Amino acid sequence: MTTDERIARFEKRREELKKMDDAQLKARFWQLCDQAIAPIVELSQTHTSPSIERSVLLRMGIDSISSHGVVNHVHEAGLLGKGAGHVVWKLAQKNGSDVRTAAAAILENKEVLNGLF
Amino acid sequence: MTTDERIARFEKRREELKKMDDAQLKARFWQLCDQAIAPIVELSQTHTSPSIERSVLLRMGIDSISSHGVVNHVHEAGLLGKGAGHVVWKLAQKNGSDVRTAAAAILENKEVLNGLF
Amino acid sequence: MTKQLDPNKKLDIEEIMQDLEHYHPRRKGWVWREVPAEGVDMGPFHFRDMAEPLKNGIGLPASKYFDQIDPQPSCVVTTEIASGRFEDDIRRMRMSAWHGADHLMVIRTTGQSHIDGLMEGTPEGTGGVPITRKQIRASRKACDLIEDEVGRPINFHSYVSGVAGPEVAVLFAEEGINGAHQDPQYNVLYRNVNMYRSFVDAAEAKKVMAGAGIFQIDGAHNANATAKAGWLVMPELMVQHGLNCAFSVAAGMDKDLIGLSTVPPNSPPAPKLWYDLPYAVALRDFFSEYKMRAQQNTRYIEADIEEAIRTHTVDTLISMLTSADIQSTITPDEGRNVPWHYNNIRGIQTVKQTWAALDGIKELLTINQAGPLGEMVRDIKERSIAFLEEVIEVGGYFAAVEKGFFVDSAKYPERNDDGIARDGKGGVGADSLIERDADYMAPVCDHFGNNHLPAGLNKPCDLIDGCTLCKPEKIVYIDELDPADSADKRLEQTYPYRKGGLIRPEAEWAGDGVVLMQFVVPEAEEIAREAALEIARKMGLDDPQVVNLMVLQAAEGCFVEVKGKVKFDIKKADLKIPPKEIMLPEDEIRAAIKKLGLKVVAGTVGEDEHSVGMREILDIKHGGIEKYGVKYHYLGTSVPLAKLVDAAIETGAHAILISTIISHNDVHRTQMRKLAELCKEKGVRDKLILIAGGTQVTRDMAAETGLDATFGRGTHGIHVVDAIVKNLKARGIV
Amino acid sequence: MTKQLDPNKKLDIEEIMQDLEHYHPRRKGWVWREVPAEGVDMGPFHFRDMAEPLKNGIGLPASKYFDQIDPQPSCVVTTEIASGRFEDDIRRMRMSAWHGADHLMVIRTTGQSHIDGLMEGTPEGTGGVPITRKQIRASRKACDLIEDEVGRPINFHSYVSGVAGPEVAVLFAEEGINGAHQDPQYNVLYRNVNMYRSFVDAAEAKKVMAGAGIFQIDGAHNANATAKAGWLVMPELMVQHGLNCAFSVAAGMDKDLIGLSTVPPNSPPAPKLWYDLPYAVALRDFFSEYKMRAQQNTRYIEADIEEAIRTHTVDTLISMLTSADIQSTITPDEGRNVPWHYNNIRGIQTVKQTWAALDGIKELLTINQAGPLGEMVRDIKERSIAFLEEVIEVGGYFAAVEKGFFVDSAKYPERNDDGIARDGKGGVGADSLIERDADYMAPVCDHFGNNHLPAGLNKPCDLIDGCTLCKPEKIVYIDELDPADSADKRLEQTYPYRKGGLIRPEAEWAGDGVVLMQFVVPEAEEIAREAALEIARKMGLDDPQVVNLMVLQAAEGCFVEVKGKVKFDIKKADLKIPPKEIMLPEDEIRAAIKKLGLKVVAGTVGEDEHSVGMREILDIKHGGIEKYGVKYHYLGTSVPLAKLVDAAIETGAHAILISTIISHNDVHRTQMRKLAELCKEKGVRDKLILIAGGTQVTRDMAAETGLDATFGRGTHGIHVVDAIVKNLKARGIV
Repeated sequence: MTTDERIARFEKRREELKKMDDAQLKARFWQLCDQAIAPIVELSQTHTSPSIERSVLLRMGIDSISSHGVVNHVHEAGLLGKGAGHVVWKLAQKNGSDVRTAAAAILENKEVLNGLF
Repeated sequence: MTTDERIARFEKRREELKKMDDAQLKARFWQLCDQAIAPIVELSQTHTSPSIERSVLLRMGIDSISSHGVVNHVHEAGLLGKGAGHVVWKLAQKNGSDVRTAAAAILENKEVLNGLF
Repeated sequence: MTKQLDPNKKLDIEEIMQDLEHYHPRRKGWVWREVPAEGVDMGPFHFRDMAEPLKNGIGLPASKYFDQIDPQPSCVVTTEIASGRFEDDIRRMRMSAWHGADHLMVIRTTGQSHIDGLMEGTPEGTGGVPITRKQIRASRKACDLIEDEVGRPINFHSYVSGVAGPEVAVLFAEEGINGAHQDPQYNVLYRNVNMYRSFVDAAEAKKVMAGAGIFQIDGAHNANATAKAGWLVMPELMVQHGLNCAFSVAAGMDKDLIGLSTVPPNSPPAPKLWYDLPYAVALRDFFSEYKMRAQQNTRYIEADIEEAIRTHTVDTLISMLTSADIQSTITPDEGRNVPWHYNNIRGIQTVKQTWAALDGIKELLTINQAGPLGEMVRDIKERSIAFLEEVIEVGGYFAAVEKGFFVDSAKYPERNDDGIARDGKGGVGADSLIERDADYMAPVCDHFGNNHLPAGLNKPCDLIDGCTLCKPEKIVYIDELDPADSADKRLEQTYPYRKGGLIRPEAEWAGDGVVLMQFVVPEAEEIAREAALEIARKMGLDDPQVVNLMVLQAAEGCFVEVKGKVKFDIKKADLKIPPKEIMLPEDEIRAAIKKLGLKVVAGTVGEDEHSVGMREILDIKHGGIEKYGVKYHYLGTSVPLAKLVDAAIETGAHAILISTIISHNDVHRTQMRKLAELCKEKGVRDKLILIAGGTQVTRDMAAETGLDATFGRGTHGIHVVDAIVKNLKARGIV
Repeated sequence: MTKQLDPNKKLDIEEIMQDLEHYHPRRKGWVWREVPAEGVDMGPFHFRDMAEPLKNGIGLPASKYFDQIDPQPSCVVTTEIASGRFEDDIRRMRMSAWHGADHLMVIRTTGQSHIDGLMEGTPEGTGGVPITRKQIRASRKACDLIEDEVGRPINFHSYVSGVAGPEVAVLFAEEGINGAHQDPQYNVLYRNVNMYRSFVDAAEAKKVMAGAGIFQIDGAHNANATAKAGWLVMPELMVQHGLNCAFSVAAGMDKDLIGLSTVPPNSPPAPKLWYDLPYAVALRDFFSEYKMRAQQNTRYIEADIEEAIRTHTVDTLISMLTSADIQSTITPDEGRNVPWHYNNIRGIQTVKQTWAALDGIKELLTINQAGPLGEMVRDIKERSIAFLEEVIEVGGYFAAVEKGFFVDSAKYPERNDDGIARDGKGGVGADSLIERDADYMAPVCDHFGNNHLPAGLNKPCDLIDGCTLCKPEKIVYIDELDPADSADKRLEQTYPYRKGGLIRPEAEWAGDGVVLMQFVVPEAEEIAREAALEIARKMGLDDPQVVNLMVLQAAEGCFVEVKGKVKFDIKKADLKIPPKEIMLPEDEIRAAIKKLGLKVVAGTVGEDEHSVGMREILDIKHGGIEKYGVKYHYLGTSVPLAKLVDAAIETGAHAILISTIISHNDVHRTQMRKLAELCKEKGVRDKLILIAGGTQVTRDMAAETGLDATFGRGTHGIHVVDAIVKNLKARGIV
């Protein structure tokens, strides 16, 4: 779209906005903001990232260095979609150990994850 | 007058002023200022000083150092009430000289002023 | 229990570094100042825009004229500290708190935003400090001690930007960080982190921050910190603020803890108020439910300290005319180099001084919405809405970023096509997102998004018997990864200057030896610059650099500022420290003078026609003794001593004041002795207080010459009346 | 015909001093600035409160971001110059005019007001210059040259106070002085000149000033410059202004040339605006027919330069909210010592910068008369009227002075009885008035009062064929009374530093060797003070003095400022001046980059993990090359040279940027040479621009290492893109 077309569309939008009072303008602004971020909120609810998963392990009492390795191994085992915390918790359940031991086990040898799910 | 009496008089005055609008307040202020300086203006019209008389001689083209001496001598001769410029001018008239020469004469010997008036 | 600091003892860094393994923060989350609704009374004044005063603090230099009051603005006051060595930062935090800062922002070392994970230990940074658990604990522990000392809570602040956002947020929540920057748009536009990754990470980081009550500051100020013409990008600024606010609320943040980082975009010599006030009004209208973190301009800051301070004074005026929950300060040397200690204090003083000067401004002045301002406010609002409509129209936020919508230097809707376009598939962390499976689960608190937890749990972390947010003892503390690059190493090097009795000047670090020189070189710019460096070298400065040069007139000369390092040390033990003279309170002096009807005879002695010094001591015009009610009889210059003594006896004076400027071959000492002897001969020695002054006279000459007091350069009326009244009291006369 | 000054040549003082005997002023009387009603357009901005721009001037440091605009406030801007040697003052006048001053006030030497007559020649003064005919002529002659150079008339100002008022006024009228202080109340209250003599002399002085169109400034500011609590004496200030205005009009002065010297009385940490704005409004209401000479506060000025500047910024805000025909500046070092060159410039910049920042403020903000401000305005007006009523009641002005009505520190009508009472029969010049006889006569123009001239005269001085006011040739010129104490003597001593090729830093006088040092001493106040002096001594400073000390925290340390004198000289001939690098205009650089789609490959070479310098050169956040539209591909740190060259070839880049921080045993030079050789081997040397940078790299290494450009410390994106585009142009690529 050329600049002239854009400016023309802007002037048209402006005509609409001119009719609004201050309160309506404010409401319009927030309605558009919410509309713009809605798909991103959706994305954030349905996706995760290595950093998010490491932050979960941190909250589970696993140190920052190990959490890096554990997430990498869980990722390599294709299980990051389960949630790294879920994987560590499940292995702990299986081995009857605490989460920190389970994490250490994964760190040492990612094979322990085979067949976990 | 004690402080309390002064404050009481101030409050009384204040009552009057409260009744005035801004324009009247302003007019009252300037009327009082003029009233306060009137006697001083009168004094300034009817009196002179060594510095004023020296400033007259300066304007007559007499240098600052001589003007100091001339005014002192005119003053000592009791003629400053005539105006130092008047005295120098009169002497110049009498001797048919210019004012600077007359001033030099006075500076040198204030006797020249005898009988000038 | 943290022990108490002694205001006259230095912070013991080594002690603070002890036992960090077991340190846990006293509280979590942000603290606002206590602002009494009915205002605050200090000295003879009533203030309308002030908070409770400090228990311990240092007022502005001029506070000595106003009963030493130190009014504290109602807003939180921020200072940014960035020496790169947190063990030096801690000292500067204490200085800043005493001068009124209660929000300390430690700038992160450049480049940390590109590190994919947490850093540990206390390595040295550049232009900022590597944020690590150990460093946060040491800083927060120091803040606990300092906040108790000054009597007001301190908010400690850091940064949650870059690829490790969620982990950093958890670290901050665990360690009691009170405020932090978090804005995914900053990562996308300025750190070139992949846009999808930035926002997904941001949702998690924001949720964690919300859980710990951490105050969030967004990153919109960067748009006008980089734009060619800051005042043209206002519509976009509104949009950036709006997107981050909406996303933050969606992520679970409380609006009271969401702060807009708003910097008045323009600066003189442009007509700053004409552009920035309408913008400030439009912003407060749309964002009335959120908090304003007003920052000072850095975009147009040069190397001139005074220029920066004037513009920051006007920035603070704009805050007071509209609103500022937090007034952040920029050190006035930001345009030169990484900030020095005293420039943090100057920044804080700019807010304190402007806030006190303009206190109550909203009752005195009203913003004229009817005039051109109203139209400009309306224009900004309409353009920002149209901007958002076009974002939606082109396919949403990510599409708009790819089309270079943001940080374009033209005023929307015009475009200069110089915006920062980012590729959805590019940037750090590109396609690193993972879709959550149907049975995705995370057994911890403050986790954002789908989380399939088993039924019946009270809290998600019940599954693992408590997460680190609920049970701090579960936190794993790592001390140092590389002991060679650590605070302890550096502390060893600086030990001599901290505890070893050696003194070196400093600007940022203990013992860095940095000094700044200012002088005029009466030459043209190129010559002035080289001459200045040569002067610095001749004075023994190492690595001299010209940090500022202002042409006074092309040929007449330039004002030059040169920094450099001294290479020598001063031994504290070798210094001769004169005993401190404590002055009587001024009211006591005035009362004594009034009661006695103090009279003084004064004159300049010896063939000394200089009378300037004496006039200054006497005349009310220069704060002379006349100002305190003393009646003086000035005998003029070159006065014989006998004449002075006789005049004193005749007029019933209580003191004789002589000044002797000429001091070749000790003539001034002989004059002083003769005065004392003369008074003895006339039997009036104990009736009269004898005082002498002069440029070459020193305080310890009194004993030697038999006078009651002697004064040198820099003496004012107050010193003389203080000495007279003290002597009168000693003799029981008053 | 006065010849033209060359902006790049120093004022030749000796030449100006030539032939002063025949110098006569070009014009008489005051000149206002030209202020276009429709406003002024400069750069992309429209200004509402500005006057015509200068032909030649120096803008604020930040003007480089705004097309070098230097907007000139609509009001006249004053600076006060007081070095005590007018031959040095003249140089400072030129500096001040280039920075925007068009009203130069030369402070009189202390004590001149007590001299009963005119001084002559060019003796040295203290804290000011002895005002003499020769000194005025030399200064006014210099002002003629300077005003032509900057393209705007300059008003030269002096003082008509003290016992020789009338003579001084005539001297000023003869010599073309444009503005002067004259207020009999000043003589009475502060100089203890007899009250009757003061007013009678004043009538004459004012009449003479009126005749020559000299702008008058009154002395009321002294009342709040000495009052303990400046903000309490407002009613009295109104009265003092009123009395002088009324008396001036009665003496024959035109209201347009009668200026009120009004200083906002209060200062932070007091709530300054709350007290000073209502007063400023009340004053402008009552004195709407007169001119406002707004001055900045000196009463509460301390030794802290920055604090003074902030308060003066608020003073200027008050002027812009109400009115100021003249905005006078106070040098920010007024609290320390007699002002230094560069502090005059800082004072002028405070007005320029504030005026530009707040341009148009009256359209944006309105003073809220409905609120508390209206009541305070009313209260001040009523108290000032009641004050006058009581003056009349006790018998008039002189009676009131005798009763100590004036400069009482309490708020009228309360009294602390600490006012300055003067005896009608006492003071300098007591009973020296002479009554004019019935035939009193003075044959000169502009004489006040009864004057019995003969009838038929056109002008009084027709009687003596013209007075000096009508015929300047009649003026008697006296050169020097004491050649030993004269400008020529001093000029001989400073010759080496003015024309002899020697350089010394200076603060006030040519060759005075004064420098100021600033640094932090990490010790308590008493130790810091002595350590600072010791540091200054070790650096070879003579007579070091602490001029300011700010406690950062009682134990952590103090910011100290020490002044002292250097004893060495720098020979101009020995300095190595590097050639000046002239940059391409930014738009041309951007256009070339856009046309070519400039691409660059960058990386840090050698085992050098520092990447900070490089990031700053690349990132838009720090003004990096990205900001000018350059696309860069950053390969990270410790990149092998071969990888860089290959990447450049693959991506079709136009330039390679390497940074080498580590430079022990010259490794950075070898890397730079290897890069050039590698490109030659791969046959791409002339296709690629090769640039290297680093803290130890210098500009002249390019030739030596075969690269196209090399940069050291303090390099920014603009310097790199400038070098790239220049090289591309040289190779005809763009």
